[in-house]
Amino acid sequence: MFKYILKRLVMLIPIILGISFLIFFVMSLSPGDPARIILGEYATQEDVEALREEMGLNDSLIVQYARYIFKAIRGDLGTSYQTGQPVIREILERFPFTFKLAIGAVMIAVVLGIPIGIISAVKQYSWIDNLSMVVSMILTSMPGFWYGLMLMIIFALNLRWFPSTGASSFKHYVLPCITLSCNTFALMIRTTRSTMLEEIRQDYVRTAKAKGARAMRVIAKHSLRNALLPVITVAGMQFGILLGGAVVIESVFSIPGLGTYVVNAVKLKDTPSVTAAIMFIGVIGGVVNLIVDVLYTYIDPRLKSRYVKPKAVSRSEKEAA
Amino acid sequence: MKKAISLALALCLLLTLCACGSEAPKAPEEEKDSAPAENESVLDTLDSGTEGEAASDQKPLRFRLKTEPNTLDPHKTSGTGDPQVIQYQMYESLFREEKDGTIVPALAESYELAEDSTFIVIHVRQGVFFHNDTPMTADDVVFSLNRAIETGYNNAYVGAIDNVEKVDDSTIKINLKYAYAPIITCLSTLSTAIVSKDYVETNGDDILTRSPMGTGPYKLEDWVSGDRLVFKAYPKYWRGEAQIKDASIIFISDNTAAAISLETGDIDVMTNLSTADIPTIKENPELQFVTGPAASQLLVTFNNASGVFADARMREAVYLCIDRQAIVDVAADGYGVVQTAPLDSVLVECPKDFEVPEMNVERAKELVAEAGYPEGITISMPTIDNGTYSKPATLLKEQLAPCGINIDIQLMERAAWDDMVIYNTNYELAIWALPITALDSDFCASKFLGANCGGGGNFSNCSIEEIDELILRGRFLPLGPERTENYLKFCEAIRDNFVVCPIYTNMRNNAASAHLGGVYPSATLHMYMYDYYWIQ
Amino acid sequence: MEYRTDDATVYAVNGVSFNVGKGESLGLIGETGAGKTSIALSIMRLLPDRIGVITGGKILLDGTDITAAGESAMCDIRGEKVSMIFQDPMTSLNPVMEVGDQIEEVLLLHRPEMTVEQRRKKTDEILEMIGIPAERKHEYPHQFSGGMKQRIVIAIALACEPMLLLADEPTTALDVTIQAQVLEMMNGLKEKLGTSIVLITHDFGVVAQTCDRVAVIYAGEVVEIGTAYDLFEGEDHHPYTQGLFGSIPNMNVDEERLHPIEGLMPDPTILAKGCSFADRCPYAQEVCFREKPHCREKNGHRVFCRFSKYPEADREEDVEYE
Amino acid sequence: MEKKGRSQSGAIWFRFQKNKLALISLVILGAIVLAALFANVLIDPELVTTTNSSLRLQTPSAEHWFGTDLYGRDVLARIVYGARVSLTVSVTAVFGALIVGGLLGAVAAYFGGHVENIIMRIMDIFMAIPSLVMAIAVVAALGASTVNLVVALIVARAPQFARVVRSAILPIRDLEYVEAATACGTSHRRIILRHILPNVLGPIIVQTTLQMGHCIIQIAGLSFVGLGIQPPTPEWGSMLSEAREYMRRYSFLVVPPGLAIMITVFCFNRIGDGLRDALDPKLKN
Repeated sequence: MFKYILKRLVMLIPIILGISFLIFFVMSLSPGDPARIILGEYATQEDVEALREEMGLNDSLIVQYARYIFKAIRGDLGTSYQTGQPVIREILERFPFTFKLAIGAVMIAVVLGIPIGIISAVKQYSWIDNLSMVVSMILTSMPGFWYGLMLMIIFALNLRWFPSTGASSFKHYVLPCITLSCNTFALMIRTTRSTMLEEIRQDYVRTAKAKGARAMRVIAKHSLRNALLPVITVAGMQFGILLGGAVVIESVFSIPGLGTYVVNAVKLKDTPSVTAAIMFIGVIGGVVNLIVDVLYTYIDPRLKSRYVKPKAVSRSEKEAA
Repeated sequence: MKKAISLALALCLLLTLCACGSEAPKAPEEEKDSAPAENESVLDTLDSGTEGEAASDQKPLRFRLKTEPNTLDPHKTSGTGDPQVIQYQMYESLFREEKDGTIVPALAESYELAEDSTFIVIHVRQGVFFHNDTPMTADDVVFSLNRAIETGYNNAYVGAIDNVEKVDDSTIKINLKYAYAPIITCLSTLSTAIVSKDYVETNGDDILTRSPMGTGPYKLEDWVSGDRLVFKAYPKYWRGEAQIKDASIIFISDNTAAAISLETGDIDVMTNLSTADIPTIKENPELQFVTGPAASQLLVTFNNASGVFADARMREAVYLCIDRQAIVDVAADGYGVVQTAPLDSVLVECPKDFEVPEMNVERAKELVAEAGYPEGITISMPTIDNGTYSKPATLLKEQLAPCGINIDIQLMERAAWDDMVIYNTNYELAIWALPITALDSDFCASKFLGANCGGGGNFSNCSIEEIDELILRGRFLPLGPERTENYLKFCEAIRDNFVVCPIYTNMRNNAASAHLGGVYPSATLHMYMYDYYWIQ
Repeated sequence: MEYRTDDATVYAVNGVSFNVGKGESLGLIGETGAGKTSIALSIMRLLPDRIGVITGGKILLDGTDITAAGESAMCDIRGEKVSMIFQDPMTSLNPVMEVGDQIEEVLLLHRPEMTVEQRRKKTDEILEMIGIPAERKHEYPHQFSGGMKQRIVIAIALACEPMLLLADEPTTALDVTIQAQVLEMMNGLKEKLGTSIVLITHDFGVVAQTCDRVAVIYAGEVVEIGTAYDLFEGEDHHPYTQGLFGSIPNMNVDEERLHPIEGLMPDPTILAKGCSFADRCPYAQEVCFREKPHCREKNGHRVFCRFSKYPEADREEDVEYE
Repeated sequence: MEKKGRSQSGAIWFRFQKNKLALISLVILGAIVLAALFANVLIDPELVTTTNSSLRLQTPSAEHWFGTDLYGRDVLARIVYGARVSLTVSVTAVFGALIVGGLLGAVAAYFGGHVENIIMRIMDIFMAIPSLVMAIAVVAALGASTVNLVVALIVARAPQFARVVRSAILPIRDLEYVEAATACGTSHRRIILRHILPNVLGPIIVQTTLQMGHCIIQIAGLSFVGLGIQPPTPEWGSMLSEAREYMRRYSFLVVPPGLAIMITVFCFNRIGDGLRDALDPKLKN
């Protein structure tokens, strides 16, 4: 098990390297000279040239990348072209906002989505099942900014229940979390429903019923635990996705999260910031997946034997399952 | 055993995540619990150290800006807009632009400008303190001006300065490279803001990026990255402590969301109000709509030196096709003023009712044909990806189509556009809102100086001797009829050569709570929270 | 009882009637798809939701009709008075629950008066009884072999010492040696606890070994019912029973090939008007297609066939059956 | 073999048409596709881009059924033409992603070993980058144009297809009939195309329809960030994000593009779900 975790962490390294190279490469393709962006329009060509030299922008892409990576290995993720601040500091400043947002969204999705999914599965084809299916479809059928603005107009402007923008209190997170959870919520309902449908047809459920267990108990004690396994994986993956995918919601509700940070950095050609932030998101995503997988083994005894004998189960395989 | 170790390891990973989560400089939720109203969350706790009575009638001010600055270092900031608005609260220069556009001495007690405008002697104001309570001296002024020159960000404003020398403890002398009349205006920009010499020298040159040290009315208390800047009135400010003691500048990137926040009372004042929201704001008795012309004009610019529009006939054709009012009506929802002269309308030298050729699509068509495109031509137009530019671009496309110029709008982000159009002039035609930070015609006219081609800010790539002469002449003419005459000639020269085609003057559309007094529009975004006060 | 699907209604069990005495074991024998499992599920009232429906008849347990019992009452009956051993031990256990807990759950449900300690002890006893060391109760199903899993399933069924045990092919998934063990165990339990057993199988050997009485099921109907002796040694049989016997390889006679019953089971979506076996019966008369067969009884041995006298089939001349 | 295939698709159709919602969705989507195909017959193309500042922001009327937008253009015309753009972009993007991702996934699953490892690790790298950020970066690097937008969408979606296809093939890879084909000396290409792909069509079709919906939404998201379709091309997502500023006073502006997106995405999702149930009957009943 210990070996397995170590192995998984080691396997993250090539992925992180790949991410950083890819981002470095894509960023270098895009037009715009970072030195020029920093100095502005009045700067003379010599000033710009001098700054380029200072920033090492005149070296070849490979040299720049190698330099960046060697620094990164020593723990220095570079300084932002734009602000001159250590990138890692900026990321750590931004990350809590995104983290809370993502946690909130996943929580809402899990807390509401799983029970609704269960009810839908247990009462398959009932009106409640149909309703929840339609609602989940509608939630995935509109872009996030639209829901965000709608919620803001309804709950912040008309009802005055929640503040409209900002991130300084718990209340501020309610609307953005709900907006962000739309997709995940729908996904949770659908995943729970389908795994639950599969589980309640299993033989062991019949065994449990034959023991005289009542329907609620059969669902709660038997089907649910089995059905939740894939749901947990999906929730974990969603969490990873939401960490970097909340750009639009963050900008609608003006939450200073990582998503907007990355997008702004892309726009300003701030390669170190973009690279480090995406690497950071990648690592966090990988670690979350790993945590989910490890927790998984404690929930599902069948997997434990697989992990104890470290037969490599790659992350992608896990996700595909 | 192994099980325990691995479980512990998993928990460690989880904890690391949580730790990252709580490493925020301020964990907002915890503060919230005790705060009675959500509007006062952050500031309330910051207040706790001071006397309690102030909080009762002292509502904190929340000022919305669209974008967060990368740096608060005034000498390392370029361009116009939100970064300046922030710095005006914390920094001052030797002179200050007042709300009516006049320039008054600020950190300069008095000054003497040489007859021939080649040097200026400044008596530095005494009894001014930096936010660390150290007094400002002539040394600080000399240091700041030299630093501004060295950084290279602000050649437009400090380019004329040859050197700065300290005469005595309260007097400095600025020698100019050439006679330069607008020097006083230059010294009112933030590019020449006065910073503490000791502070910078002790803490290193980069310290000002996030920890400013100026003499302005507000002192920066906290910077919540991406969210807000928290200020506190500086009690020893030389003009007297600001009326509003606590203020923060909040960053809300979406204009619609910002307007909603203003209505819900989550912010008190905002810039960049979307024109679509103006009617709503006007209807709300709790809010006030504050507007005025901006020192920013939207214009169609051509690459005068190469490509299709190097041919003056093509540029003239565009002139003849443009319906300015239609663009104002749609792109600015009518909140804009048609502009014909290439000088910002707020400048004193801007000619009124400047005549331009009348619309004539037939003639435009002929011109395009004469220029060698009887079948018409398709041109790709780089356009910045926000409504300010894409809306007029859409209309321009419609208006130019009849004369045979088909525009292909190519949206791109600001940085790429700047690189393409402003720095490398690698384009045919584009739409730009040309802003100036300080009110002098020279700042506007200099963009057309032949010597500024290729990196000096001359985005139209025009290099016409007549225009160059007029620009250089304008620089040492003092305000007066002669200067006005000079700039009229300049405008005519630009028009006759069809260098750029002005469309309209943008408005500074601001909105604020009706309870906030002292809010006024500033053409150059000189917005001082110092002037604001609460109406009881 | 019927299965109603989107496509059609399947008449799975039709007019089956039998009784099981206390401490008696009844074997239900018949082809795959004859409706044996459906009978058991009907008794348990565990037919698939919305699809399986009991349309008529009575199931009397200790004098009360359980078809009329509410779901809540059924929950009290299941596991307590009637319990069932399912076909496939591999999938019948919850994979994420310790086996001990799975056994204990029955006690938890039906013996609320027992203390935690008592339940644990009882669980251990049951495990020991089925030959699994009690200390393995904290293991999960995937850690057990197929035979052991089946024994655990049996343990779950027996935990509350039910009046009636429905064993649905308990040995099919097991290899022969384990089969014997399991059957022996069931027999022992019957003796020890006085449980009535309904054993569902298609294996004559198993029936012969364990059952007091045997019912032959065909197309959802009982075609013959009697003591094991009646069936295996008696002379008077339903033609289907004869056919079944005919399809078992006889080791004593040197045969070239097996003797399958020709034809297929009738379409279960069509309710037969006459004798359901008529299509495949070599002796079928015109009347068999029209009317339901009579029942003839001799000392409790009932055969549902119109004709009592038909030529004893010559096993070596199966050609004649056509 | 042929006949069997037909009867199998017949059975799938039988099961599919039982799902009324999916069937209705199919009909609606069909109507939308037809409207898109015959847009120029239904509506004068001039209406789509002709601006008129005196006619702007008019409420729905007999002349302009859905009203006019901020440029004074007819919203109905733009919705109908927008169907063309939205559907074309999402269909090309999804099929592009399917071809790129599907082939990579198939190759990975089929060859296994190092090939699989390398391909899937590369896919992991792409997956780790948030797809909107990826799309923005690609558009920024290549320049904004409809073609580059499609490229960006393909890059962002291909890894998902790779994974779906790979995980669909993995269990089939070692089945007897594939071994039999290998034993007969059939080429790899032929085995993948002829023997394996037909069997993974189910999950692929489902994934494709679901991705169509996601794609339309993502274009809208990109429009919000400013990098969608180039104006004045009508496209639902950019219409929605253009109308966003005006939606408080002129709510009729967001309704048509919003409904168009919602209905189309809903239909794609429902059809996808219907197909999944039809292709995998064991989930039902």
